[in-house]
Amino acid sequence: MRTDFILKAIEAVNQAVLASEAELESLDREIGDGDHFINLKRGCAALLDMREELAALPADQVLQRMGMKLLSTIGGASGPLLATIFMTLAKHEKTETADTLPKIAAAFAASVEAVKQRGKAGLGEKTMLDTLIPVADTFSQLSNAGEPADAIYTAIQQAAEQGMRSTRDLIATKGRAAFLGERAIGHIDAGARSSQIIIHTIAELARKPL
Amino acid sequence: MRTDFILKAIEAVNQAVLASEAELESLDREIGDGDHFINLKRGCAALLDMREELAALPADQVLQRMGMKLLSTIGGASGPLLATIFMTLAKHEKTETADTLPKIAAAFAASVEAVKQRGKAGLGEKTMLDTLIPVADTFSQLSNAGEPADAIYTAIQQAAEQGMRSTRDLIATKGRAAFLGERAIGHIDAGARSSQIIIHTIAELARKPL
Amino acid sequence: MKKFINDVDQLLVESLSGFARAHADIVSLHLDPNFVTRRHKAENKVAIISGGGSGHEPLHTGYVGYGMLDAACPGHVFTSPSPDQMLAAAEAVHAGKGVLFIVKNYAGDVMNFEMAAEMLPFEHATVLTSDDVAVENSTYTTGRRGVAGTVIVEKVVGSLAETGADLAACKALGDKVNSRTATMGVALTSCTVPAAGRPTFDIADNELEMGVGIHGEPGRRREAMRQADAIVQDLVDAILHDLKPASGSEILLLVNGFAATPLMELYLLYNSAAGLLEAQGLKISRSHVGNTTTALDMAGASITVCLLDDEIRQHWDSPVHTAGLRWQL
Amino acid sequence: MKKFINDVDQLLVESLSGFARAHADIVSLHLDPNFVTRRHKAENKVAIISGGGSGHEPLHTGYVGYGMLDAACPGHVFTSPSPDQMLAAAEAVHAGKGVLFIVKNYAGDVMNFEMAAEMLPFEHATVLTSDDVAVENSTYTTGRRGVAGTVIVEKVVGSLAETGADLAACKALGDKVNSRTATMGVALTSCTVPAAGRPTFDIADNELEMGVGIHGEPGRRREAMRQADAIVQDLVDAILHDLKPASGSEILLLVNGFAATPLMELYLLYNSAAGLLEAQGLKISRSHVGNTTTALDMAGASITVCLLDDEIRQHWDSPVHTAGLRWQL
Ligand SMILES: Nc1ncnc2c1ncn2[C@@H]1O[C@H](COP(=O)(O)OP(=O)(O)O)[C@@H](O)[C@H]1O
Ligand SMILES: Nc1ncnc2c1ncn2[C@@H]1O[C@H](COP(=O)(O)OP(=O)(O)O)[C@@H](O)[C@H]1O
Ligand SMILES: [Mg+2]
Ligand SMILES: [Mg+2]
Ligand SMILES: [Mg+2]
Ligand SMILES: [Mg+2]
Repeated sequence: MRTDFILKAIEAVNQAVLASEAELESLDREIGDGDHFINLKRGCAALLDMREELAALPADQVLQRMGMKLLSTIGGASGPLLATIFMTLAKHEKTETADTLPKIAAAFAASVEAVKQRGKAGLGEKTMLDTLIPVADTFSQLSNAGEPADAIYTAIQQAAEQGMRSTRDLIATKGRAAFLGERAIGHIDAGARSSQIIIHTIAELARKPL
Repeated sequence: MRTDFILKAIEAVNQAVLASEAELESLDREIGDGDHFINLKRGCAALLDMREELAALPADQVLQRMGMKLLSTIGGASGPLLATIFMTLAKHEKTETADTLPKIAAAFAASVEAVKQRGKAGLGEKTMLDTLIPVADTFSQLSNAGEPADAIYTAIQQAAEQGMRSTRDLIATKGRAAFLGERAIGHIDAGARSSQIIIHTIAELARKPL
Repeated sequence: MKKFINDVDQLLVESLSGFARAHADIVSLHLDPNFVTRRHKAENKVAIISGGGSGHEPLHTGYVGYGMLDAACPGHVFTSPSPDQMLAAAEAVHAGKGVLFIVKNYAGDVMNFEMAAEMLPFEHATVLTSDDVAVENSTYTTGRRGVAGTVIVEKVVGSLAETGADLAACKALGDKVNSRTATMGVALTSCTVPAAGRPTFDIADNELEMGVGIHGEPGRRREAMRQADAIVQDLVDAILHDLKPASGSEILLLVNGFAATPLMELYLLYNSAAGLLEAQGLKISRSHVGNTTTALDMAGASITVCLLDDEIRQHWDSPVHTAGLRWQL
Repeated sequence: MKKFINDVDQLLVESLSGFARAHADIVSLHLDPNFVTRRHKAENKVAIISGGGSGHEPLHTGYVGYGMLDAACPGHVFTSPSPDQMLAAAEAVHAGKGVLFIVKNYAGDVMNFEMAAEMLPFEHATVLTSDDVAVENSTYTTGRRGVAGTVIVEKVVGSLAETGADLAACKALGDKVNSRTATMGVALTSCTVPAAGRPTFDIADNELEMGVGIHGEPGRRREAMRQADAIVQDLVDAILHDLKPASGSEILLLVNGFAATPLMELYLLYNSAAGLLEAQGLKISRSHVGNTTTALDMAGASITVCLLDDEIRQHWDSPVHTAGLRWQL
């Protein structure tokens, strides 16, 4: 991965998150505690603040620092989980530069695996994993099959959207919404939606030449 | 005074107070603490409850017991003041039965004097005394002058109404409204209004043959 | 109005019963007339008795116990108690050295305690508290209201009485503390008297009531809502304007919540007030933050400054064991 | 939203600063990362550390001090703290006998404390509190939430740690207390997260939320408002259904306010709950009533029952000196 792409992605994700304030806030208010947007905003702001410091570093160190920063600024359930993604990506990047789509897909799949471990959760529990797992699967399959990049990005975006939407009809068994039982049905999970927004934004960015 | 008249008066005053709930409550809310109606209602209910016990007693004992009962049930500023009226009437009734209008007027004037002492207040301080003092004066003057009873009752009712209305433009220097300074102007004092209602009701009752 | 009650008429007795049950190791409840005494009667000391309308809990019942009050007489909500309560309480706790009434300066409280005092068969004295600087003082009016500073008077006088001091000494210390104490409050919402069932005053979402009373009495002025620091500045200014403490003076700073304002905000107010007071050269050597003198369900707070001296500080620090304040015991 | 704040982003630090200033004799505040420690570091004992989102004050910072916590890590409002806070706090208070984390069972808190534990260079263990019976327990889900019963766990374990007991013993007692403690809450109004600026949920004037969480999470059901006794009956039923105490059992009864509910109402709830529990043959030998675990500015309350035994009672009674609980010191 390239540091300049990561820096661009930070800015793009920040904008996308800020643009979804009302929606993310109300999703977490409905079946959570209403702070998911605030948590993400705080994390994004912290990453934006460290751009200069990051610019001079190789990608593995960039990802590791981002992970540590998110870990110490977001808090809540999403903090350790998002941090885990970046810290796992960093570990991979260190041993083998993810300079092809299959390698990036493998690193991402490992990150999602790490999130599953950390959250002791899997598919269908009405969490961000309902977005992340299908994305990781699609990404790996299509890139290993040698599909063209654009098709892969589109497929990832579709998988994310579909995964996110699937949370609407689920009962939550992990996270704060798990306390609600049946009352969580009919509401999309905030973390599933925010991950989908983030993935959509990064895929869109990847599509354009740097 | 006659015990049966007092018992009738208790019932009539209770009804008149209950009928003024909204008005008394809002007057005391505007420049006091909103409990004046509740306090009076509690006092009236206690007196109603003791009617049987009172019925067998001579008027002086009736008045004394009413005073003690009001003292222990009303509380607040109006409790000791209203109790003082009845306890003073009782003292007078004991030494000389108030069986003529001039004698009743003298007993009432003494009661109002006792309220002034207890409240350390006089005319123009935006309290119940702005109703009571003019009533006492009018009552004494007209009854000593030998005016016909009906004319006296009418004059008492007018004096009460005029006194009550005079409180609207006053700054309070006693009672809870005194904390408001200029902000009390424009509001009628709750105790002045309730005393006026009570006096009006008793005068009306006195007009009718028992 | 949404409150945890069964029947408005039973609220007071049910609440007092819960209080007495929860603190049966400290207090005893007597009903009809209503008063609360210490579980174990104190001997050979001035009996300290306070009371007032209910709705200010823990004031006063929560301050009955070793080191503070011997008895408290709770009236109906926001209505002063009646003399029979004070008389029965005095009868129960008098211990041969006289009775000191601590009374917040409201016409109703003053008159009811006065009538009780006149009928009292014991030596007695009264300390009137009047710490609320929102109200202008004047010899022609009722004077100032007694508010949260009353807690400091009760704590300090209660401590002195515990030493066996006589009635005159207790009265003198109470008057001294009161004269060195100033409070100013602000409301963000109204309270709702349960029997009335609707808010005592209307206040918009962008307004505050500066100088509000603890019964929801209107204050000095209705103002636009603003940042906490600006609000605290006004509260502190009013207090300092009144107390005029010499630079270097040692103070007790009390931030009192009216009930519905969370501790998180009270501590923020404390932080703001402490900064302003220290900038004036004052030394905050004692602090207290919490709901000590409430106003039913009102959101808001008051700030109280008490000018300490060795005597007051020592009696503030001394052991106390009540439902509302407890330390060193 | 009407609150005493200056700037939403500064609320936490300003409030913590006020807290630390007001209780400088008990605690020290460390910023960036944020944590609160005892003023004087304890030696030769297991270090007890708790933490969680802010907005539940006095939980947890208010329970730092002799006899309870060695340190507390406050997160942003309703957001669990991050591992760097726990690591720095542990570094500051570790006294050679290991670290015990007391963590309310929420995914965020659990994961953040877990990550801290993984990085911790000291022997450590964790007690997860999960006393909220509003939530069905199941091995497949997150399980129950930790709520007001956490205060009892912190008090009791804190007391044991003070005796020099080892980490395993502290962990075992914490787990025991948690397993014998059940809580059920009810909200009359929503809370408002300051950064969100609007109520977390809408609730009508004639409704209540039965089984609400301390972050304003929806509860078991939305119901019609009714008399306090009927509400308490439901709370107590849920608790007894869970704890199934034998008749004659000795209990601690805690009535906790969520912040905006006045003490007068909390005592009324206590009275009602005590009556029901005694009618079930239970012996209420310890009681606590007050705002111990709040939910920002929510009106509402929870009832907690802890089944006592000699060990738990003794550690509940032992001396404690914190901002939020203080006795015998
Ligand atoms: N155990 C878990 N595994 C995976 N994701 C989780 C887990 N618990 C919570 N989440 C995700 O975290 C999101 C909530 O994040 P956030 O609101 O920031 O934290 P909190 O729930 O602590 O307030 C949920 O919407 C859900 O997607
Ligand atoms: N010092 C006084 N002298 C005469 N009347 C007074 C005095 N103080 C108060 N009052 C009267 O008492 C009325 C208030 O009664 P109430 O509301 O029952 O008691 P409280 O003011 O204690 O709530 C006032 O409206 C006023 O008329
Ligand atoms: Mg959340
Ligand atoms: Mg009144
Ligand atoms: Mg009143
Ligand atoms: Mg949260």
